Amino acid sequence: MSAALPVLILLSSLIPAGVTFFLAQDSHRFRNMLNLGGATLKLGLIIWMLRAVADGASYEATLSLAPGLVMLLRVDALALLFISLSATLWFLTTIYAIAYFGTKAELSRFFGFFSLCVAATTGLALSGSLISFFIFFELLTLSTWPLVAHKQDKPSLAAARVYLAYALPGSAALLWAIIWLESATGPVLFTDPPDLSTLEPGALRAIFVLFIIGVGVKAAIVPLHGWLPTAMAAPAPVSALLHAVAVVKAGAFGVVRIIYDVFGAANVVALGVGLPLAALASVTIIWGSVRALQQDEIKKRLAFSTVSQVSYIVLGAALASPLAMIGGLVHLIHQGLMKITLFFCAGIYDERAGIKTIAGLNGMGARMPWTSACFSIGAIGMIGLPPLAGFVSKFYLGLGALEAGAPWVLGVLVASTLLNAAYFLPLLYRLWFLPAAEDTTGDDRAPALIGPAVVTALATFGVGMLAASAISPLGWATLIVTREYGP
Amino acid sequence: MTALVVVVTLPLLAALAVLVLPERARVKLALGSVALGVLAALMLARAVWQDGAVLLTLGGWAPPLGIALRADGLAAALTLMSALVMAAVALAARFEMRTRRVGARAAFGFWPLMLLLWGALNAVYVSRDLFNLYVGIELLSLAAVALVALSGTAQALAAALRYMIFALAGSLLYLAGVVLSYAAHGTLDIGLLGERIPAHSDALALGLMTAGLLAKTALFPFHVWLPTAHAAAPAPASALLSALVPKASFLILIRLWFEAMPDLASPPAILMLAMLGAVAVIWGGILALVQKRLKLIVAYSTVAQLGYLFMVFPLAGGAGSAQPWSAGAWTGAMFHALSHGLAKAAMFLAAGICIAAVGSDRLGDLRGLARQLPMTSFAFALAAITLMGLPPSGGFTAKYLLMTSSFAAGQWPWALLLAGGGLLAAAYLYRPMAALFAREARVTARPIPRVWQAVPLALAALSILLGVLSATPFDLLQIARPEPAAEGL
Amino acid sequence: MNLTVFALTGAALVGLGVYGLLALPHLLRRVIAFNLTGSGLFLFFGAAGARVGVLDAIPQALIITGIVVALSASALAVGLVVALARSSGKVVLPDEDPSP
Amino acid sequence: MTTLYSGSLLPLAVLVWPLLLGLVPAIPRWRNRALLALPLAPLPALGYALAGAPGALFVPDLVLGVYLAPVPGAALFLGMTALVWIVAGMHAALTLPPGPQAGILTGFWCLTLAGNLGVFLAGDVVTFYLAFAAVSLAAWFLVVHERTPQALAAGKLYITLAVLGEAALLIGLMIGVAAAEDLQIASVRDALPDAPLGAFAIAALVAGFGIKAGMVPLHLWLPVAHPAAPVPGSAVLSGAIVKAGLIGMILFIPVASGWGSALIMAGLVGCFGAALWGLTQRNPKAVLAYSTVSQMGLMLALVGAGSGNVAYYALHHGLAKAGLFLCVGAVAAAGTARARLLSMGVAGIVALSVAGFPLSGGALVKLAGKDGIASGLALGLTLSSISTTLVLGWFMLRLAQQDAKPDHQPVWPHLFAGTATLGALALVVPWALWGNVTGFQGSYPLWPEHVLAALWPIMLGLGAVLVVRGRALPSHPPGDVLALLELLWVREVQVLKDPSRLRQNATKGHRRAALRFLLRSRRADKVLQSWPRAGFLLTAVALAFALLIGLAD
Repeated sequence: MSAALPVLILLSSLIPAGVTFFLAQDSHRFRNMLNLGGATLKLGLIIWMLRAVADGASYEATLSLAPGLVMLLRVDALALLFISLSATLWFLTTIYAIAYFGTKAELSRFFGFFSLCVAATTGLALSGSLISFFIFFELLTLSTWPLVAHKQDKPSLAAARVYLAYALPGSAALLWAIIWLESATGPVLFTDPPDLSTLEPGALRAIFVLFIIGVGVKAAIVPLHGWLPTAMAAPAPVSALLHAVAVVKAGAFGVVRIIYDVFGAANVVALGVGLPLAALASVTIIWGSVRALQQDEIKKRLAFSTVSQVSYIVLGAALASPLAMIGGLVHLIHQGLMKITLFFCAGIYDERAGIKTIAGLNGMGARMPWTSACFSIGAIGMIGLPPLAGFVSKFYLGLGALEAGAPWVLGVLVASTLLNAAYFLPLLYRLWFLPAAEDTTGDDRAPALIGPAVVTALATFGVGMLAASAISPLGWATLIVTREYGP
Repeated sequence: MTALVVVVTLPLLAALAVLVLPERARVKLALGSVALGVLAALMLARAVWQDGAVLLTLGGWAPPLGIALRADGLAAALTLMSALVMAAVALAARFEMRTRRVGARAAFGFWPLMLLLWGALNAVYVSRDLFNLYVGIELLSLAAVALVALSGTAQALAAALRYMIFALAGSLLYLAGVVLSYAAHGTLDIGLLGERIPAHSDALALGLMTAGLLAKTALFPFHVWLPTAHAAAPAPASALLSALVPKASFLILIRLWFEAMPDLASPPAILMLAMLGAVAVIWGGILALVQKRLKLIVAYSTVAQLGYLFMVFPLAGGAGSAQPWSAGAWTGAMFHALSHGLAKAAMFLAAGICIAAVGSDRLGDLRGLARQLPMTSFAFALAAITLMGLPPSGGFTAKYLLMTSSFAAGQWPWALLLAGGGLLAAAYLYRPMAALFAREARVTARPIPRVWQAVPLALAALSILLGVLSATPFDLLQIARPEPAAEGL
Repeated sequence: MNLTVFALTGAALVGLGVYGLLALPHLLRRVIAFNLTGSGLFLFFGAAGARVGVLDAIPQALIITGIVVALSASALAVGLVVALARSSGKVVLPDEDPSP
Repeated sequence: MTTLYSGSLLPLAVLVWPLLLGLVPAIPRWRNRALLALPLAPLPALGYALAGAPGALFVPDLVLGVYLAPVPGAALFLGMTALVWIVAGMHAALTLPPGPQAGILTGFWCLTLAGNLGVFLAGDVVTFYLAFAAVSLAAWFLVVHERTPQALAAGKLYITLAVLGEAALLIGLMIGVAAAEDLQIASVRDALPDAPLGAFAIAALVAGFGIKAGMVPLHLWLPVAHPAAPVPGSAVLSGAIVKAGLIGMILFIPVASGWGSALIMAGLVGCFGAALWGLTQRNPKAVLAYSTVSQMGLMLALVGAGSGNVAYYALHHGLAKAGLFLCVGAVAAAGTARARLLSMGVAGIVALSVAGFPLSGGALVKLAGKDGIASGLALGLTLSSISTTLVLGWFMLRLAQQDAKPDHQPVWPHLFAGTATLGALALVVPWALWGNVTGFQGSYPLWPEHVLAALWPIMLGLGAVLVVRGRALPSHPPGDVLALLELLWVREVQVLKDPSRLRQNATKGHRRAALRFLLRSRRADKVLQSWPRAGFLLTAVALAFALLIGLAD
């Protein structure tokens, strides 16, 4: 059983992916049932495992491809944190996507890659060795590409091309780093940190840099973030998934794994690479926000906001202090919830009222109250106002920064807060305070579209409101840090 | 042992037999023999897997007097890969090489040439004698040249002749080397040459043979015949030409540098081989990037991919052969030969389907074809994944092994090359993919039978599967591996 | 002594052949140059086989095989040259054609 | 299983009740009459305050562990806040038009109220910050409620400063928490002076609270927001909401260090400067806003001096100032000359109380304030009566000039009743609490020297009012230093929004070069194709290999 569970979790999205590809375009019912069924099954499995892992259990499955190529799937607390997010949001996004696309063409292809993308994310989370991490990392790259290109119009194809142009060199760097490291230490399993003493500090630093470049592309660390805003050409459910769960989170998750399970926080500090990474993350946080300020399209603004927000996670990991790590890990979840809410809403504005630009939002608060309320919650959460999710992450990050002796990070956090306010509050202002233009139409009487957004908005509120309880993401992140990386 | 005999003789006999049969029977016989050949190759692999290298001395006469055939793990693996590719090519050719499609001469000529090429390939794989190898590779070249010329157009004939000149020049150089080494040692058996007393002429002999084989392997800068030949040849022939033909001459290089004369592998010579390979990777990639025709892109991709194979020399050859990492490097290169064979054949067969569907392989004409040919396009995409070396494909395993070794050997520039080459591959394969998967479908494609479409898909899937299940082929390749490298990881 | 003559003749033939192969654009001449080189090599081969004074059967067998192979190669090459001449009216490769 | 909570649920009820009422407009059927909920929302708080603010509560699972414990003087603060909000709520329910905007206002009114009450109940830093953010940011909706361009502009300024304040607070609180390794407010305050970066943290806190409390020079929003907000909004802003900043100062700033003096300095500058600048205003609400800044300056000075009677002073000021703002509404609604006169009269009495007219509530709180502080500052307190009298006198003059709002005439009696009640409470409540709060005997304020000390500054002030009356005073738009800042800000924004054409062109150039290189590579490959060259190359490679192999031997 303990070997079957990780595999089963992986299969719960892999099988729907495989089957969906071969479905006829118009077998909507079966396809929807299949995808929702897989998502439900996965959620169930995860809830079941959450309890067991909290009690100290762990599950493993191994497959050796060739000497040195060990595929290890393993459920530990950190993996579970990430999978819980991806499973929950996959479920919601599937509902949303079904409603969003209705009966448009090429849906089998879309949902096939969609599930594949989730399977890759799941595999990534479950990876217990560097090689399996890399393999799923690549699978993710490849399965995301068709999703970005889904509309097959010029901007989409260009976006997909840009995406690959960033992702593949990133993968090359990652592979390089992995192989360089493993050629000295042997296969690296996350359960068993490698002995780094055989490598020169200089070489280790170079490897670390390569690792960060590799995962940094996905995490959209400046200056590797260029693909993310262009990828906005993708349909809304894809953007939602991309920004909240799949790609950028995979990168951020990778940073956490690399710092804590490959190098070890102490080594990162000793090598003197943690601080530069934290600085880079800070630059990203600020730069992403500044760029967001300059965007007139809603989705672009949100995209740059993602660039900024995801680096909170990187920052938390790079500071290498327990509290900062809690902050980073919890932001993995919190940012996901908030950002997916925002993207759901952006998609609804576009789909139901044809609104793409910020100017179009004028007065939509009255016409589309549910959407606008959810959007506002997401935005306020992003700014980091209590008691919403973003505040909790920020608070822990700040305390962690002080703990790590890097008080300048506070300045970054505050600047980010202000910038977030500067680019989100005008949106709320337009939504609620300005009168609507004469010719605007649209309403949000579409329960299947609104439902997921409401759920994630409530979750954004809930995870902040109940942050101190043991079952909250914060509780879980604390458990991870105290149990697995504690002194 | 029987399997070994069957593998070598069956194609040759079948090649003779198809000459006298009418078209339908011809195709049936060819397909039947291919099926049998796959079976034989499987049995050979099984025999090697179970009992180690299979040795056959013809007529019971041991070398140097007699001729010995020996199938080690590498030969068995290549035989099996070739048989699979042959099977796929034959299946595709059943649709493609029909009289009403390509004319009577091509439809007639393809089958015996294909079988002849196959026989020559298998002979090269299992031969242990430099002269036998000469004959084998010469036959291979002749069959390949004839395949290029099949269509009979002036362009095809010119391409075939260009290929012929390179091939013949290569043969002559190789022959000169063979003659020199016989003059020095009185034997041509690879095993015996390995135990020879070194002579002064050895350097010249190996140099001549190497240069000749490079010309046949289409390594930079002797790759120039390959793209023109591909442009002219029918797609199934291109598949053979790219996937299999260069592997034969490469295998001879391996036999020479690792088994017959490993002592001559001096660092500068090895470096030169590797540098040529490296330039090939980059040059082939760049040129693939600027092509407008699908087949030419794939052909230049072959030029690039062949360069990877030569990473084996600095990493596993010469002084490095006794090092722990050499096993990984050697196996990695062979893995690459296998996965590239499968993937490249799949790509050319897919290209053939595209040509059959729209009558052209210009990228502009292929736009939106994925809608009408989803399986083919998917096959192309899968094959592309292997060529880019992305996990979990066979190409990835190969690249991983090579990169690991290059780090272990402290020769990280090769790893950089491998990584960079993968990116280049992504860049040049992106364009055909983008065209295939474009939204607009201006072209109206002729319908293509599903069985035909399934063929490249199956091959491409195999190339991926090679990565997912790489443990078994890995172990197979270890069997009777050249000795110095045997104390591997 | 004889053997040196054979070997030298062989070497001379190879030299001539190589020159022809490289310098002459006419394809038929190249085919002949190829044959010349091959013959030179075989001559050298034979001489090498006989160097110890004892008759060595192996080179003879190999040379005969080689000649057969070379013959079939020549046949194919000539066939191709003829076909090319028929279809394009030229007996040189397109890129070496002085009069395009 | 841990316990869900420990302690008394009373403080939680005080906060939850307005939040629940805030959800009323979410129900479509009740939306139009949602304003009626406003006066009801603060009732539990009033009861709780009358009961003396008993009990504490700990809910471990909520947010980061919510700890509710009334702060020192909580009963006074809570009671004042509740009263102000009740009366202002009545005023709002009577005067504001129903509709969707009223629904939005109701929701955020209640949220603001809950935050306002929460800052007086918070026992831990996070809860305090949460409450502070609620009162600070939700009040945005009170400012912009009328959606006029003026209101929207004021709202922009308000929210900008509020967010800046939140950010500053966050820095200060995080440094404090990290030093204290505890979330309790008391431990954070104790840890702050010795914490690494402690001075920086305290400065950030002073700035953050200062923005809310209208501390000069961070008071910018007050004179801009008040004229723009609806009358009841202004009343709660000036009466109750600014006190959130005050309580923050009381709770967090360790005045024993040099910070106390800094607060006194800033407070006194505000006290006199703002009052004088108020004379440049035409809008009575703007004048009142400056008066608030002035009074808050006084209270900040008291905080800086470590006075124990700040809450008492704040109680009076809150009631009185809210009353004055409501008077503005009442005067506007007065249809008859008598009604107008009555309203003006109430305003005058309350204004005198604020100035500290003998035996009024204002005189009492000033008297209490002077207790236990340095004599210099006590003198300042006395002198402030002059400036207060002056500015409020000016206010009365401007009020008399104000236009009437005829559509509110029917509800004037209700408005007047509420306003008068609040004014009366301002006069009376300090008397009722005198003994309990100060510990002095009831006759202490009646001592002639105290009466006299209260009287002469007011007389002087009234004289000054007579002097300025009818003079052409310079008139400025509200917001003094703001104009300067605006100039700078506009330029910054323009710098941020530069589309970088230059770089695009550069990439195009690169692209062209790359393309040229690629095309050249195709020609180079053709060169390699020529057989004679390739043949020579082949020979050369053969010989090179031979040489390289041979060299090693």
